Formats: sequence, C-alpha cells, structure tokens
Amino acid sequence: MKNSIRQSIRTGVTFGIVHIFFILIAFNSMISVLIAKLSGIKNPGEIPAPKFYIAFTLLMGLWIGIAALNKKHSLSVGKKLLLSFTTSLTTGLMAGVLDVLLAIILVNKVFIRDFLTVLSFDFIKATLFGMTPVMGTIVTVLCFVAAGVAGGALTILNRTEAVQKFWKNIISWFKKQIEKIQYLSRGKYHLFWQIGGISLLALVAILLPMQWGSYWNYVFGTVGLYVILGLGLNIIVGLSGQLVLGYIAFFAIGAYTMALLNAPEPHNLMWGFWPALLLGVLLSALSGLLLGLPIMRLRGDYLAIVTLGFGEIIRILLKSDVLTNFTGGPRGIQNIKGPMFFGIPFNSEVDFVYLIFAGVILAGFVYNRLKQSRTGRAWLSIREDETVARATGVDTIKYKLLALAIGAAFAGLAGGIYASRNQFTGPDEHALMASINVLSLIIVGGMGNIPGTILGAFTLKGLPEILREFANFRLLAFGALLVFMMLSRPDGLIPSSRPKYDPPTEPAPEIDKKEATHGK
Amino acid sequence: MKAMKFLAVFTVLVVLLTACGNAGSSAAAPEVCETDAFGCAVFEEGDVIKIGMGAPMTGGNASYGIDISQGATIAMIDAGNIEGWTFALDAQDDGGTAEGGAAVANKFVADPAIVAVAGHIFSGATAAAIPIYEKVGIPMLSPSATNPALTTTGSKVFNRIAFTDLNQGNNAADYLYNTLGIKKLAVLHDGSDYGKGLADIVAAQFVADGGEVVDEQAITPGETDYTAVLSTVASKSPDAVYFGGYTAEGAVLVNQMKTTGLENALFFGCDGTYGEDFLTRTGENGEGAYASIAPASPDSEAKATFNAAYLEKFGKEAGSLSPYTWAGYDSAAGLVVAIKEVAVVSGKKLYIPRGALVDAVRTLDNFVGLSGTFTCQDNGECCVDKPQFVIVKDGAWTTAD
Amino acid sequence: MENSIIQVQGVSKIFGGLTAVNNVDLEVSKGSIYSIIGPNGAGKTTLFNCISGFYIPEHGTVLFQGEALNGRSTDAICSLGLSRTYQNIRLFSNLTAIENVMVGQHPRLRENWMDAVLNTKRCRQEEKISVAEGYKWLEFVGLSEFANAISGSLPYGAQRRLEIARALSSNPVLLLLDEPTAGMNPQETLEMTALIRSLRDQFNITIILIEHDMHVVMGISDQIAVLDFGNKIAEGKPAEIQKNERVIEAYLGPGGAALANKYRRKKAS
Amino acid sequence: MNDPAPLPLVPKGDNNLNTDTAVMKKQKKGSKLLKLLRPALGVVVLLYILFRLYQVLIVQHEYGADTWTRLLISGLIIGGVYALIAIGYTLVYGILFMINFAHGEVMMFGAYAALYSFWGFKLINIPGKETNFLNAYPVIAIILAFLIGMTVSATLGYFLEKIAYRPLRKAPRLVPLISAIGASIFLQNAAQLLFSPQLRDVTNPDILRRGVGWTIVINGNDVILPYTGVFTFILSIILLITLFILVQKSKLGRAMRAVALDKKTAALMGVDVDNTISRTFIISGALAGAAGVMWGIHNGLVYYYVGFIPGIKAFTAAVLGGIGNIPGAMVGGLLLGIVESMGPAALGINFQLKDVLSFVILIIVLTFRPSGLLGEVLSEEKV
Repeated sequence: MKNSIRQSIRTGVTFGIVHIFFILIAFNSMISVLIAKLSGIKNPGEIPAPKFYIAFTLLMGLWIGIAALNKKHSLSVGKKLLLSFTTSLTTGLMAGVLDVLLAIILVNKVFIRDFLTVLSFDFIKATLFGMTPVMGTIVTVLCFVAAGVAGGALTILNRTEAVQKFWKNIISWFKKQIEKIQYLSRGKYHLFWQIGGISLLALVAILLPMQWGSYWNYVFGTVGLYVILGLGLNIIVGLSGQLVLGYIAFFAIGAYTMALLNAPEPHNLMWGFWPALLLGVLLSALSGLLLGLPIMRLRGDYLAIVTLGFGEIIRILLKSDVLTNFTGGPRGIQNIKGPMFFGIPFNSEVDFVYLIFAGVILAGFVYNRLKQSRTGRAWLSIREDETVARATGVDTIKYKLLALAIGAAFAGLAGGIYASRNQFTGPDEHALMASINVLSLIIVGGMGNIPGTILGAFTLKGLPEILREFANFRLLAFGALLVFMMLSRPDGLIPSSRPKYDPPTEPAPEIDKKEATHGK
Repeated sequence: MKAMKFLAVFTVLVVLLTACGNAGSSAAAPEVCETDAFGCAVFEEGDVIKIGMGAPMTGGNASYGIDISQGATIAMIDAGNIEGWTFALDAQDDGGTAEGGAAVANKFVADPAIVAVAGHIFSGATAAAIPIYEKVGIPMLSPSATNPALTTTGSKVFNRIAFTDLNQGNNAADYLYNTLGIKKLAVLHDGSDYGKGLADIVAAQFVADGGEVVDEQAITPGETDYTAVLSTVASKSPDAVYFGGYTAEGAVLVNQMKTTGLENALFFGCDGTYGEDFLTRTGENGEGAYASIAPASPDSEAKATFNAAYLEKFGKEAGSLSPYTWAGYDSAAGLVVAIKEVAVVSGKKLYIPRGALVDAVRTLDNFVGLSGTFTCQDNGECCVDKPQFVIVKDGAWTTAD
Repeated sequence: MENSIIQVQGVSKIFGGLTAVNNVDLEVSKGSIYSIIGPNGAGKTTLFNCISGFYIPEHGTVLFQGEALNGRSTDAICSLGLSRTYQNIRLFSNLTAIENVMVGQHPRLRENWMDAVLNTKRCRQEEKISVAEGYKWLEFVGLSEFANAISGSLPYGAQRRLEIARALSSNPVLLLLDEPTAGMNPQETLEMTALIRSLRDQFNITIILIEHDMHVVMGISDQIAVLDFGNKIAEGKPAEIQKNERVIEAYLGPGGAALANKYRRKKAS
Repeated sequence: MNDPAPLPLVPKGDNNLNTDTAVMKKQKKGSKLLKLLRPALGVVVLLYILFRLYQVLIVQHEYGADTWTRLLISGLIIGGVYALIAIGYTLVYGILFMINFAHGEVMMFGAYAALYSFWGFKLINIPGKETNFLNAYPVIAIILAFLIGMTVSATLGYFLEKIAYRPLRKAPRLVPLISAIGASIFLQNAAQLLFSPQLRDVTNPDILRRGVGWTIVINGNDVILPYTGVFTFILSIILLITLFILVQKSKLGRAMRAVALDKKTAALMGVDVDNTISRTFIISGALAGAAGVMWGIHNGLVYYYVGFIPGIKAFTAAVLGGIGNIPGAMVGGLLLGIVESMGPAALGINFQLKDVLSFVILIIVLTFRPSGLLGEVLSEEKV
C-alpha cells in the first residue's frame, strides 16, 4: 500500500509537470476557448470567461484521477479513492505553487514575457479564474482534488461488474455483426458481397465529392496523393527494405515536368496534361535508376542519408540561381494548365478528387499485383536477408533498382497530379519534411499493406486538418500523437499479414529427376 | 476481407469528416444581393464578420505568420463595428507552401462568414490560393506576397500593399548609384523569391546606370554563419553590399561583415530588413545601414499608439518578430474600410455583397495605413509610390536625405 | 573427368595473414554423397563459401560441370544449379514456409514484373506452378502442414529441413549442406540422414556435406575428405578414413593414434 | 511425367543449360557495367573538380591568401560545432542503431539555456560596481551558462530516451526513427510556444564580444580571428578528446562499447544495459547542450528552429566519417565545415550550392567507402 501511495505521488508529480507545461504554453486558454465554443458562445475571444478555465482544470483533474488507478485492480474501494486523492492532491499542490508564483508576477507587475512569452497579466488573471490570488490558488487545488476523486470514483464505477458486463455486451454485439458479415462474405454469397462492397465503395467515392464541399474535397485529394506516394515508398521501404529518405525528390521531378510542360512561364510549351504526366512518370523512374546505380552497395542508414542528400540536392538546384531560367527558381511555376478530358476542361476540385481516386486505384492495383508475384517475393527476400537472397538466385542489384524505379514512378504520378491541381509548384514544396511525412505515414499505417497506407495517409494528412481547431498547438499535438501512436502500436495501425497459399487442388506434379534437375 | 474492414473504416471517416465540413447558405436579401455577381454574405444578430488570413504559423517561417496575424488582430480591435456587428480575424496555418495555401483557401471558401482575406503571406501559398478565391469572389489584400507574377495573371480578387520588386529595386539601384555615388556593388540575396527577385532587379538596374556589380551571391536562409560567403565578397572589395532578404539573415550579415574585411563597405537593405529588430540585433554594427520602405512617416501618431497596443497585448515590441507587423495591420484595416463601404443592414441582418466588396478593395483609394499610403491600381498593386530610404543613425531609423 | 560434377583445383583462401584454405583439391563424382570433415576452424565452411561464390579464392579454380565459377556472383552460380544451406540457419524468417520455398524457385521462373502487373498467362501459370512445386518440396521434407506458418517461428529441426527445401526448390544438381544435423536430437538426426540419402536416391542430386556427427558421416558418405588447418590431410572411403593415423591425430592430437587403438582393443575384448 | 503444368518452365537437357548460361551471361554483363560505372562516375566528378580548381586557383586567381585564411577559419569553427553535435548522433547510433532525429532540438534547448542564463546574469546588478554579474565575473558566468545548458540538454536527452525510445527497443528498426521525428516536431513547437517564435541574440560578456578578435595581416589585408570562434573551436576539440578518452578508458566507456557490440551478452556479463543507454543519452545530450551554448555564443542567433539544419548537417558529418565511430565524427564534422566554407569558393560556384557540394562529397565518399571515411570496412558478410 505504502508503495502504491509513493507511486501515486510520482504520477501526481508527472502530471504536475504536464500541467505546468500546459499553462506555460497557454494550452488552458485554447481548451477553454474550445469548451466555450462547444457551449455555444460564438466568439469567446482569446481569453474566455473564468468558468471555462475552471472547466479545463476540472477536466485535467478527472484525467489525473482516472490515470491514478491505471493498472490497480486488487485494492479496495477506499484505498483506490485514497490513491486518486493523493495523486490529484500532489498535482493540485504543484499547480497551486505555480499559481502563487504567477500571482507574485501579477502583483509586482514583473514583465516576464521576454522569457516566457504567454505570461501576460490578463492571462495570469484568467488562470487565477479572475479571483484574488489566494482564492484562485485555493480554488485550483480544490478543483484538482475534487475532480481527481471524482475521476477515481468513475473508474471504480466503470470497473464494477454491471458496467463491465454492459461494455462486454456492446462489444460482443459488434463482434457478432462483423462475424455475420464475414460469414456471408465467405459463404456462397462471397462474390456477391465482394461486388457489393466494392460497388458501395465506388458509390461513396463518386457521390461524396459532390456532397462535401471544396475544402474536404481538397483534403481528401491531398490524402489520396499521399496514398499514392505511400504505396510507392512502400515498394521501396516496405517490400525491398531500402530506407530512402529523399523520396520527395521523385515527386518533385514529376511535379516540375508537369509544370514546365504546361505553364506559360518560363517555357510556354503547353504539351497538355496527359503527355506531361506520362513523361513525368518516366522521368522519375529514370532518375530512380540513376540514383540507384552508384549507391546500390549501401545498406540501411547509409542509404538513408545519401538519399536524403539527393532530395536536398534536387530541391536546392530547383531553387538555385543556376537553373532559374529553366525552372523559374524560387518563384516556382504558376498557372499550370489543368487536364482536358476528351475535350472537356477537367479541373474543379471535384474532378481532381476523381482523378486522384483513379490514380489511387491504379497504384493500389499495381502494388497488389507486384506484391504477390515472383518480383514481390524477390523484394521481400532482399528485405529479409540480402546475402542469402543473392545466393538463392535473386539478382539483388537488379531487383533493388527495379524497386527504386517503380516506387519513383508512383511518386512521379502523384507529383504530376499535385502540380496541375494546385496550378503551382515551387522548390519549397519539396522539402525534407515532406519526405519524412511520407515515410511516417507508411510506418504509422502499417508497413507493406494498402489499408494501412490509406489509414496512415488519413492520419498524417487528414489529422492536421482536423487539428486545425487547435490553432498554434496543431503541430505540437501532431508530434505528440506521432510518438504516442508508435508507442501504442509499433507495428502500425494495421499490421500486415502474410498471404495464405492453399495447397493445389489437382494432384501435385510429381518430381521427375529429368525435369527437376539440371543434370545431363 | 480487408476490403470489408477498410470499407467500414472509410465510411466512418467520411461521415465524420463530412459532419465537420458542411457549408451554410444565405437567405432572402436586399436587391444588391440579387444583382451581385457572387451574392451576399449574411450575418444574423451576434454573428461576427470574419476576415481570413493564411499564414505560416508553424515551421521555420512561423515568426512572420504569427507577427502579421498579431498585427491584423489589433486592426480587428480598432475596426470597431457596423451597427453592432464586430470583426474577427481567422488566421489559419498554411505553412507558407502551396499545399497549405490551397487547403486554407478551400477552408475559408467553405466558411460563409469569411468575406475577405488579408494575405496570404508567402507567394507560393498565395499563388495556389488565388484561383480558389477567384471562383467565389473573396477579395485578398496581401501584406507581403511580392512575387511580380501574381498581379500579371489578371486576377480580380488579388491585391497587395507590398512593394513590387520592380518599383523598389529600380529606385534602390538608382539611389545607390546616383545619390550615394556607389561604383562597385556586391549583390546578395537569400534565395527566396522575394530576395532574389529584388536582387536581380537591383543588379540589372545598377549596371544599366553604369555601375559595376562585382559579385552576386545567394546565401542559404536560416543559417547563422555567413562569414565564408562574406569573405569571398570582400575579396572583390565592393563599396557597398546590397541585400535582398529579411532581417533574420540581414542582421547576421551586418554583424559578420565587420569580421570579414567588409567593415568599410556600406550595407543597403530593403523593406525586408527594416524594423526595430534590425536595430536591436545589430547594435553599433548597424550604424549607417540603409533600408528602403514604403513612403510614410515612420513615427506617426497612429503608429505610436499601435506599437503601444501591440506591446501591451503581445508582450513584444512591434516589428521584433518580423518587419511586416504594420503591413499586417494595414492589410486587415484596408479590408475593413472596404467592407464598411459596401455592407448593408436591413431587417436585423447585415448583408455584404461579395462582388461589390471585390470591386471596393480593388478601388481602395488613398488609404493611409501605418506602413504607407495605398491606392490600388487595376492590376491590384496598391503600393506604387517611390520608396523612401532610411538610414540607421545613433541606433534609430531616420529618413535619409 | 566424365563422371565428376565439380572439381576444386588448388583453391586457397587467405584472410589477412592466416590461410584458411590452402591449395585444396576436391573432385566429386556425380550422384555421390561427399563429406568434408575436420576439427573446428579447419576451413570447411570457408571452402564452401569459395565454391558457392561468397568468397573469391586467391588461387585455384572451381569447375562446375566443366564451367569455371571464378568471379561469378552467387546468384549466377545458383542459377547454374548449385545451391546450399547455412551453418547457422538463414531463413527469410518473416516470410511463411511456403514463401521461402517459392523464393527458392526464383532462378527457375522467368516471369518478370510486367507479367505480374498485366497478369499474363505466363504469370498465372508460373504462380500456380510455384505454389504446387512449393507444396511438393514441403511435402518432401514433411512440412506441408506448416506451409503458411511464419518460418521464423518453426521449431529448430523444421527450420533446418525448410532450409533444405528452399535449396532444393531451385532444382539444383549439386547441393552443399553445412552441418545439416547440428544441434539435433538422435531422432531428428536419423530423419535427416534418411532425407539426405533419399535426395540422392530419388533425384540423383550430388551432395557435399560438412558434418561433425561421425555416425552420420560414416553412415552415408561415399567419399570423405578431411581438412585440418586448411589443408586436405586425407581423402577416401569411410573405412579408410577411420583408420587414417593423421586424421585421428588431427582430432585427438599427437599420439592420438595409439590412444585410439587402445580404445579399439578395449571394445574388442 | 504426365502432368501438364511445369513443362514450359522447368527447362530440360542441354538447352536448359544454354538458357541458364545465357541468363547468367546477361547478369554478368550487367554487373560488369555497374563495376565500371561506379569508378567512371567518380573519375568524371574528380576531373571536373580538378578542372574547376585549376580554373579558379590558377587561371582566374580570384582570391588571395587572406580570403582563403578567412574561409579556413570559418570552416574550422563551424566544423567544430558540427563535430560536437555529430558525436551525439554517433554515440546513440553506435549503441542503439537508431537515428536520434530529435538531437538537433536537444541542442536548440541548450542554445536557449545560454540565451536566458546570459540575460539573467545581465539582470543581476553588482552592488557598488557600475556593472552586472555577466561582465563582472565573465568566466564564472560562461562556466555557469555551460553547466546550465548541458544540464538542460542532458535532462532532455534522458527523458527523451526514457519516454520515446526505451519502450521501442524491441520494435522494428524504423519505428524508433518515426518516434524520434515525432519528438523533434513536438520539441520544436514546444519551444516556439514557450519562448515565442522571435529570433533573438545572445548577449555575450564583453570579453567574448562577437565580431572582435585578434587581427593577423596577410598580404596587406588584416584577417580577424574572432575570440568567440577560437573559444568555440578549442572548447569543442577539448570536449571531443575528453569524450574519446572517456569512451576508451573509463568503466562506463567499456560498458557502452560492450552494449554496442551485443546487448544480451553485455547483460550476461553484468552490464546494466538500460542504465548504460540512459547514460549514453545523457552524455550525448550534454554534448549537444554544449554545442548549443557555443552556437549561442559564436553565432548569437537563437530561435526554435535553430537546431534543425545543424542537426541534419551533423548527421551527415557523422555518416561521412563513419557512423558509430567517434574520431570519424570529428573528421567528418571538420571536413564538412571546411567543404562548406571553402568548397564553393574553390570551385567558383554560388554559395547557395554549398549544401549540394557537401552532399555530393558525401555520395562520392560513400560510393567508394560504403562505411564512411573511418568506419570499419564491412567485407562480404560471413555465412
């Protein structure tokens, strides 16, 4: 018991630090604003009414109270409550100390914002709930303790038989439904279900873009482009196991081919969308080969840093004075003409969503076919053990180059569409961070499988859009989530599974030495 | 089977996201709205009129976005109200990239309360955003997107109070050659579209005037050690160094010129290197450095009060985050003026005819802001007067004669 | 040389100062089981690596079916019909058993990535065949019920057999087995011995094997070579090798011969 | 012999041998082409470089000795800092085989520590004297600043490992990398939110004012040897050597090397693996902190993004010298610094392209020595 008390206090301290961090970045203001908006206030301003700050504090307290009882089952109710009490009290006291310090700053009118930029006097007032310093501090501590104990109580309640049973029922109900579907989709209606599912998917894909307005069209378009990129990188990293960090360079090549061939400036060639797209794909594939040739001996992180360098080289060259006359330099290229589809201009957001979906389907199709083939298996063997793969008769260099080229081609495709959709592309679109995004998405989603890639793309590109409510805290939250996801699901959201091969139905051809061996 | 699972996930996400992003529409309205090309934005009692801003709030250039949006926030406070309808700024992070710019633009388009956009900040984001606003008639007034090509595309909605590189560059070159009598000039830029555009024009014009450009170099932005490039420049012994870029690098250059054999060369910056920050960061090294700014009285009443308000609200000296604080204020304030011009109140509702607003912004005339006096031309350039040249004297920017 | 399938002629491999393999000659006749024995560090595996192309020997040549292998990459050599297993098991451990065997068939198949994308007739056919063949070989080594299990998770003995199946699935003429029974219990050892024998008998695959377990070696080898400190100190039929003084010394140290004789006499009496 | 399937592809008899040899010949040609291509590429680049050098140095003769000296100076200084950061990467990589992507951010926090501690000292007025603590006791102030900076960064490194990496030790190789990237994004934005995105200058004590230094006169022009630069360089070299000795001689160093070689065995030998790894992170953090403080003192400019670019560069340097190898990191860092400062001038190209240059050098080095300059040469893997 003593032990778990000590532990609970440690948890409290941790949360105290978290709380202090939140205050010092004015996270509480942001949450309060959100709460205010949810409670129907149209324009709460940057610093809403004190009650919302209290609400924030209570929420923190609840969280602490719940976290305090994490992995504690054996104890009695009273002890559990005690634990949540001690934890929240610890945090509360730390918060209290912080409040006192803030109060001192406030009272003596110390200007501290050069060091900690958010600590304006209004903010401090709000953090003290607009009360007198003493009152504010006390209320803070009380809030924490009350909410903490309440949280503990909730957890205990949640762990009682009845509630657990309730949850179990719900979950099992869902499981049943899924099993039903699975059963149906396996049984003799298998084909029907497949078609049904796919056509439903298609219906959704066709109808929704018209429905959900240009913003979400744009977001989904971007997600789609990143799915294509993800699949391409999956071929390189996921299948053939080469860590490539400069992947976005191929994307850039695709985009710039499209731009240079379809923009009035700087060359005014106006080839039209489709030839440019094709050429872009080919060029990226070629550049993949050229990059590959000299560095095929490198493995692991050496390859990573070299390819990172390659990406940066491409970006800097595109931007540099040397190529300005050719690539438009840092200004990038504007007014890229959109595609024509059988003579019809084809460049509203909706059209592009369709185009991108088509691209995604194509990419997924190719990816799947390759994955389940001799080529795919050769790649996997290289990923697993390059030396042995070689000794098993796989020409590793050839297949590594092939992986690079095909992966690059995917990127070229995405790049071409991207440039003509934004009607603009510039060197800084293709910075290192973009490559890293793509790599992250395939790993977050789950390496080497399509659903994983799609989910990853949603997470990496959709999430920041959803997080827009968080304003400046957007990327902070994003980074934290990235770490959290890796910690909770190291194999990705959807880990890939190996394909199953059923034994051949017709009797296996017996092994005759004349055919089976090379002997004369 | 995966297909089914994935289908489930997909539909859930779709539903979720569509739930977030649905757009409203306007109701019956006065005749201006009937006639207007883009219809009206309608505001009920208690709604706020929103002005959008797409700016980099994260990443390496966040200081610009945050600073400019803060300047604009104060403009919202000063804007007052139209018979009770107040203004608010909706600043969204576009990362300064085309992808972000288009995303933000689409978000604004989906929000009926957004009537105008102060921005975007970086040219790339702006270029990708213009066509999207064009479709629905949301006027833009960018404080800092200087890429000349932006106003050559015949866009109706895009305007800017930022200098064009041509205007600033040519005048700067002439001033250097004729007024200051510089003969040998070294031109540096930070490789950004702004800096490079400016530097190229200055170099060309300076040569045209008859001067000699001894060296033209580009530096890598975001770094803090330019001694190498400065040393090579020094070996060409120029009389002056022109720099197209921002304070971040400009200040470093000025400081390191002293240790690299350029202590006697004169530093000539642009409106990107103007601002209090330059003074604090260069100290006595900055003495005698030039900059070119939009014609305005740098220490007017309004500016002083603004600076006070800014310091009070954000705890920083105005201009300490970027040179564009005041431009940010002006772009928002200019839009407010235009909105007040066209807004109509009838029957407890406020109507803002979008088409009319687009024209109103384009015909903004003689608008006196903190960073200059602006009159928009037909192509959307609002800052056309000759730039004014300022020099650092005893730690302060003073008008150079 | 009509009957010999591989000839190792004066091969030497030197690491820095130390000569791991010193001027070794081997000649293996087709369809035989040829064992290489010798104390640890005698250079057996190094010799294997020289034959299968992992190392390029400093001196000497390896003739395989009359063709010189020198300087050829391991994959080229493999597709000539020479495959091997490894002392410390080297499976593609995250792939399933059947996938391992399908990779093994790589050099036999001709389907390329275009076929895969367009799903040509050749592709469909080869896929069907590689599955069928794969099952056949798994059946042969008795692993067909583990076909879809992750190979890394298989029991030790099974992994050894799977590795052999992978080696076989490229239809080799010559199979190099590096300590196939290492770390196996007597039962498994017996099975493995039977397996090796049946390889030769059923498919007429020539087998060179490195082995420490003398029962196995003496049981199945037609011919035995003994390496010690990189030199071939003896070669011959099992019976001859058992009597060979130098061999015994190599194993038991100087004076070992006498010791061994004493031991024999004890057993006799 | 009566099954339809395998006939077409299981080649038989002589012709099969032919097809196989044919295949093999093709592969052989391919690999030969590769074998030729790599040196060819290297030769071409080398020739170009030599040609440019000839052009610039002999024909045009643009820069005098003074310029070269200046370039060398700035190269050495920046290189020293790179080396110091690179060590952090190398230590962590050597022991965990992961790229600690957040290392640059750790350094950034060190720089902030320097900024704030110097400001703090400036605020403390010495009663009686007309001066403040910073200028009254500059040496103490600087030492304190370093202590604070190193402590901050070391703590950060420690918690980084504990929270973001330790749970992932058994995970697939790329997972910790992504976690590190997440951490890096988080730290950057945390710094921006805490300290505001403003770019700020460190106020040095007067004895270390920036832009002042000893002057050497080289063919007529005086070249300034800035105090801050010399200070930075010497200090980083000292730190590097100390660390090298620590790793080679001390008990901890032995433990570290043991863990790097084989965690299991090390654990069996009674080495506390977790503890050793934590300590490694503390050390690399402390070094990054020191680098950050130096960065602040020499370059002055501090903001939330200041760690990113040096981080990438330092990692490049580490790989260039052979990652996992401490002298390698030193060599790599200095080489990178010098290439960046002298390279563009020597080749007469725009300074914008200096990163291109350094990455090209990296690629060339790695194509000929796949494990870096001083990295141990991996021969064909033993089987």
